[in-house]
Amino acid sequence: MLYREAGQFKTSYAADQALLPIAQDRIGLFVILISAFLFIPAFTSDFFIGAIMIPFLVFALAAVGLNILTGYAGQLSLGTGAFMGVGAYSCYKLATYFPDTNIIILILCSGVFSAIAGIAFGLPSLRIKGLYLAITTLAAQFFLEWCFLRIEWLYNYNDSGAIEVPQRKLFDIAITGASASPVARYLVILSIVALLTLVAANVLRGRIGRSWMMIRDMDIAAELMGIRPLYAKLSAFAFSSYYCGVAGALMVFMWLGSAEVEAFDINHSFLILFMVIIGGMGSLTGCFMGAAFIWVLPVIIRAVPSMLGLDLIAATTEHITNIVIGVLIIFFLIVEPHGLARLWQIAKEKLRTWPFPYSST
Amino acid sequence: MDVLLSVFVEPFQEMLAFPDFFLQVIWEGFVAGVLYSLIALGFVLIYKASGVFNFAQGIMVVFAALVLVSLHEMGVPAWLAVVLSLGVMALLAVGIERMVLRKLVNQHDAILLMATIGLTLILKGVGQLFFGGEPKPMITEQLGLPTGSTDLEVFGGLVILQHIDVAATVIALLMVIALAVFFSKTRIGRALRAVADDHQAALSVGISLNQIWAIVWFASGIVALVTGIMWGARSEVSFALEIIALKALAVLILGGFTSIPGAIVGGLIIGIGEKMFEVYWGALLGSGVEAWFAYVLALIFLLFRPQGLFGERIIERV
Amino acid sequence: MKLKTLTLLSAGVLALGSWAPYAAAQDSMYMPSMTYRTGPFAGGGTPFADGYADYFNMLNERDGGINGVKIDVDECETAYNSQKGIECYEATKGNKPLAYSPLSTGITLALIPKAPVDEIPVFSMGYGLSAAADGEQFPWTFVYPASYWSQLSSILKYIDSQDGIEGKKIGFIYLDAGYGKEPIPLLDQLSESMGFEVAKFPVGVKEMQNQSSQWLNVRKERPDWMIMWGWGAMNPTAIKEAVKIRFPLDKFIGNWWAGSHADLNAVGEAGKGYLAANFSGIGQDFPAIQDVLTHVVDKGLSKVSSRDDVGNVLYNRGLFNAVILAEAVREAQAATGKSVITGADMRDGLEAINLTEARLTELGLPNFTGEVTGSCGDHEGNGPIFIQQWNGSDFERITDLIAPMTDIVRPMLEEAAATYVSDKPDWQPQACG
Amino acid sequence: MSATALGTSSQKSDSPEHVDQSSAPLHTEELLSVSHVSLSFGGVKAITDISFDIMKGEVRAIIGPNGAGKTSMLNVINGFYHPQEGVISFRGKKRRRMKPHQAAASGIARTFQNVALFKGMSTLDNIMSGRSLKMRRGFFWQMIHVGPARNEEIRHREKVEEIIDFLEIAHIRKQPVGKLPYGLQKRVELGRAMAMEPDLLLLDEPMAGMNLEEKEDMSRFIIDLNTEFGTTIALIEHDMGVVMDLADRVVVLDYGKKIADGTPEQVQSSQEVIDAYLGVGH
Repeated sequence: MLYREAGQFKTSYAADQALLPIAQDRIGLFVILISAFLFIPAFTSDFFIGAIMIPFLVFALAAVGLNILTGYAGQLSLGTGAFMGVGAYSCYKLATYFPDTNIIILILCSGVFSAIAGIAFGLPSLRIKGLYLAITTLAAQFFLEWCFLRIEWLYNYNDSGAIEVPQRKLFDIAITGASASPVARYLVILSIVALLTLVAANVLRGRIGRSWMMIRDMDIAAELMGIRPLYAKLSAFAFSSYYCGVAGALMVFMWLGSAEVEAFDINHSFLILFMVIIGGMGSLTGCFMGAAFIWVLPVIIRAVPSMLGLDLIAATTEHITNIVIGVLIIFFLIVEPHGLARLWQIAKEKLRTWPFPYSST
Repeated sequence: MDVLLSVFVEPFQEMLAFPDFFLQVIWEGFVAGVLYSLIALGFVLIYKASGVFNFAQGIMVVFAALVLVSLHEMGVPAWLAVVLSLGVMALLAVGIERMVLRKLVNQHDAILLMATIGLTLILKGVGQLFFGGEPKPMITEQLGLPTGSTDLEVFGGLVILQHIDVAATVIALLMVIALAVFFSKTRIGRALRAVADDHQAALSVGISLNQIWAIVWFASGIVALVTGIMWGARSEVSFALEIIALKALAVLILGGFTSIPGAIVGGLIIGIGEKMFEVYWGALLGSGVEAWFAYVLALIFLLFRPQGLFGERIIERV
Repeated sequence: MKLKTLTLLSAGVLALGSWAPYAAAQDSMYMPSMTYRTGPFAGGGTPFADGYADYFNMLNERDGGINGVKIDVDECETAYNSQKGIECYEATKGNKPLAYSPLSTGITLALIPKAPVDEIPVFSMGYGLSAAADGEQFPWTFVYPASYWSQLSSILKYIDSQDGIEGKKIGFIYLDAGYGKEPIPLLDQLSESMGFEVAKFPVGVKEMQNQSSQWLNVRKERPDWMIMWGWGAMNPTAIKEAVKIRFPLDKFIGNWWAGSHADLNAVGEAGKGYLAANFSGIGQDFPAIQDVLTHVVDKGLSKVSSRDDVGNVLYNRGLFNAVILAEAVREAQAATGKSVITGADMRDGLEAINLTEARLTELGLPNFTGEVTGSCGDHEGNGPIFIQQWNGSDFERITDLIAPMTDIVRPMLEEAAATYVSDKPDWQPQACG
Repeated sequence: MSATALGTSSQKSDSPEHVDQSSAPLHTEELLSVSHVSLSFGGVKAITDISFDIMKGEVRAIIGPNGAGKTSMLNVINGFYHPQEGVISFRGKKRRRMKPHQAAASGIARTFQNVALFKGMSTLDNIMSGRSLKMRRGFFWQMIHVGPARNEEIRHREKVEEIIDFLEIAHIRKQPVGKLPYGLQKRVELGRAMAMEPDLLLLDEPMAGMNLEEKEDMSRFIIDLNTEFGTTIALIEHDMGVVMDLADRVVVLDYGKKIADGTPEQVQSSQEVIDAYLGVGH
């Protein structure tokens, strides 16, 4: 009964076009943001912040990136991991060359490099579509991985071939490096992710976002409406890769602290893809739901047997996680291709008409 | 200038100077190519009949071989293990048709692709859960496959032919012939082709689409088992194979998604091409170029001939 | 309704947030075990993890723990993936772990900077960063009983002892990851000072099972000896390929991670003659391992798939890892007088390691390995190895202990340690007396 | 299409949507001319040496039996196909090769035989998408979405709402188009084309598959669009009654060739057209 839009009349198109036209949704978002910024840092454990919230946010951002490309612009990509890698290695190089520049600025800049890489590997999308394109993104994945391994300049000629995050401070509080506290890192990531998500939501509801969806739904018609496929597809690749790049930089600098090539391998690309599928293609909320789901699921699968007093081998939970995610992917593709986000929406629709199930609009 | 020399002159000089070694490189590439072709073949079978881009073909190869080896480990005689593994692949085919394909009829091809990615995860999880994640040796001798090698003396040097590689080539050839006969001479085979050409037409003459799908998935399960045995015999059965199997996707770009000759020629081009590139040019780039050669070749190829070597030209209609 | 959902949601978050995944009992100590029982490296990860867990469980079963405190071994699956390893670390570091043994150079490298901050020592037994042998620069990292560099120098010494190394061509085939690349600086250095030529053959993680290109290149280069820094599925494939190109196997030496039963069982008779370095004893003929069999394996408390797996190279290696950790716990308990110790106490205990032959015999492991004696400055111990050879069905030890070229290696290690630290302004070394 | 459709046309001339031909303004200014255009696909000729013109402000119909090359002709006009021979000039500018988006930019809009809406988007967004070319604000403004970008969005929204009112589809404004009934989808597609404010609107069988009532509505929209907004319209339609009522001039294609061109009355009486529809001579 509380979730009703009755009585909320829009008096201007501006109000009708707002991101969240329904008041309850606005309140809900506000509550979520307040708890994310104040409640979680104040009341939860380091384990929760460091091992659950931080990875969740990083993956959610990467999922936003992939969803822009796959869910909104309709270009399937299997190279997300590599584009994240471009962001991470660029950020590492930038941090080497500009040790005094604020690390947050560097992280935001590093996305530009992966955007460039995205454009380069997006070029074939002009001539080829769908599954074929997926294979060119595989080319990007393997070629870039090889670059991360072979071009020693990228990791400053370290013998180990790994990039290690230096310590950097913001207002005299360490936010990267081993001594940065989880809460500090969490707050930085949360701010960046919240900001970039807002930007994505804005772009997606405007002219450019619409042009991507036009290309996705019917590229020929889009072209006949005056959309230049070149521009639309490449801008989607660039924008999406920017997000992936920033997510990659955040992953290494704010979460892992160091990384080798394997951190950006194909399995990683798939992981993000699963988040997008399960969360819901073409939905920003879905990115967060998918990331939360895929990230928390193994934690739960690990925890449940031990709560029940069963002793499962670590590897077994890994296998079970694989199976569960696989089954869920197929389940969602069959039952609800728009994933958790659509289920949530349906639930909200139900709420709207509750307790009169047949009075729907 | 030096760079130009080392790219355009020296590799060829080397090929001429050591022709026996050059032949060995070609042969190694050829055998690897045969195995890529086999994976691509299983893929083409499915794509032709059901329009599904089966990402799980690679893991099916691992899974089939793993079932076979594990059964033998449990004490099942080799021949019975082969029969039982085929049974498992048949069950798998029926299961996939019932639980996945039937529910996803007429969906967008990207959705079907993603469903097979889900399938990959399931097979990987199930395979590791039941048979363990560690690599296992293939039961080469128990299956009556040859081991050992023969030396060919050519150009005053040696070309070493592994018997298992020769056997793999012969078996692959036999399998292609068998498939060709199956498609052109048997009733089911003709039905399969009808389905590939036109689903509606096939339905109207009373062919059950569901049966056909289960049959092609089973057929590609057989191909997967054979591939798994061959590959396993060359190294061992392990999940690491899954990544290498992805190269079959590049093969498909070269050969076209629906062409069996394309899969074979594409596989050989990639197999031989990457070996030569790695051995003669790899050092210039710091080696390891095999990891991406296939995909980059496919990408370049796509830009010039998107329909593949044997595919039909695509004309778009409004 | 919406608000109720939100309240529920927040309550859920709160519950999750305050939930610690592991409840530490008072009478036990937490010992994380980073394992990989899945993926292409599971062949090596599985026996190692079994040996590691079984030894601690044997102490728990036989002695009721170490000085009355049980050791709680908790496995976390890394799949030999650095990122997953860090995830494991982050997820478990709150449980007051005594030490981490990542069994992966990549994970070790990632944990080295974290160790001093979280005050949990990293024990990378015979892997990881060679430079960590310098205890002054790396107070929190240990590489007993030898670093990769020491090992490589011993292997080269062995080659030199066979038919002289000067003027020879040594092929180095390695896993193209942090692990495989680690010894290259020393190899380059020694090739100059010892006068041999080096040819390198990297094997990508994804190409492990498809090494024919590398071995074609080996055939092209015609090295006199081959040294392998391999792991997982790479090893059997490499040995098979070597057989294919007729490379003499008795001139092919694997490092101590490239010479296990898991690798050679897959090759079988064809692998006869293959050499490998090792530092831990082979077989079940040690009292301590007999105790493991009676107290753990026969009671069904072990994860080994068959009783015969106990005693193979990697099982014993994992067991030896646990032996050193247990010994460090004892040292720490003795030094502090506490029965439940912390990570920082454990660090001191690891530095105080003194595994003499007499002590090894006391522990039920006579002649199992060389003596391991640590100190504040020396975090690698003495570091001798022996060479073993595959006879077609089992490994046989064929040499005495070969000491590393400490005089050459140690200064290089110290230099590398200084380089590592140089670009880290906040790094905290320790001063040793 | 059958000859009966031709025969029934005169009976329908008093239907409500009928507009008196004589009252239409005289169209003299040439908007588009097609001269000697030929198009073939790998040896198969789709269009052979066709020439005709479209005058500003008129409703021009293109008719012909199935496979006559009508849709191909539209595809040539808006740049989707590139003819091997011939020249097209639009507003006096000659061209041979042109990309579809360039055609759109020069003022040619289009609907499709099989509805080509953006199925994942709402009615509102579909019609808004027609405004794409008219929106200018770049990436930066789009990202922050306040000030200029927002004002622009609102300005266009007002235009789109006018179209929504005109087409009487306000009630489905926020619904995803994929689930709408066919007739409404056709209407939304027309709205999307209208949103482009084109000089020339190409309608490919706008009434295919509609019932009589829907056809009447659609005819009304087309006439209003032509008379009120002054949009030049070229349409392909099989229903001869509709064609005869709506069109100022008709061009008839058969087997990729032009066989007649003129007012509906002239075309109707052409022996060649009657033969083509009755199948005489083939």
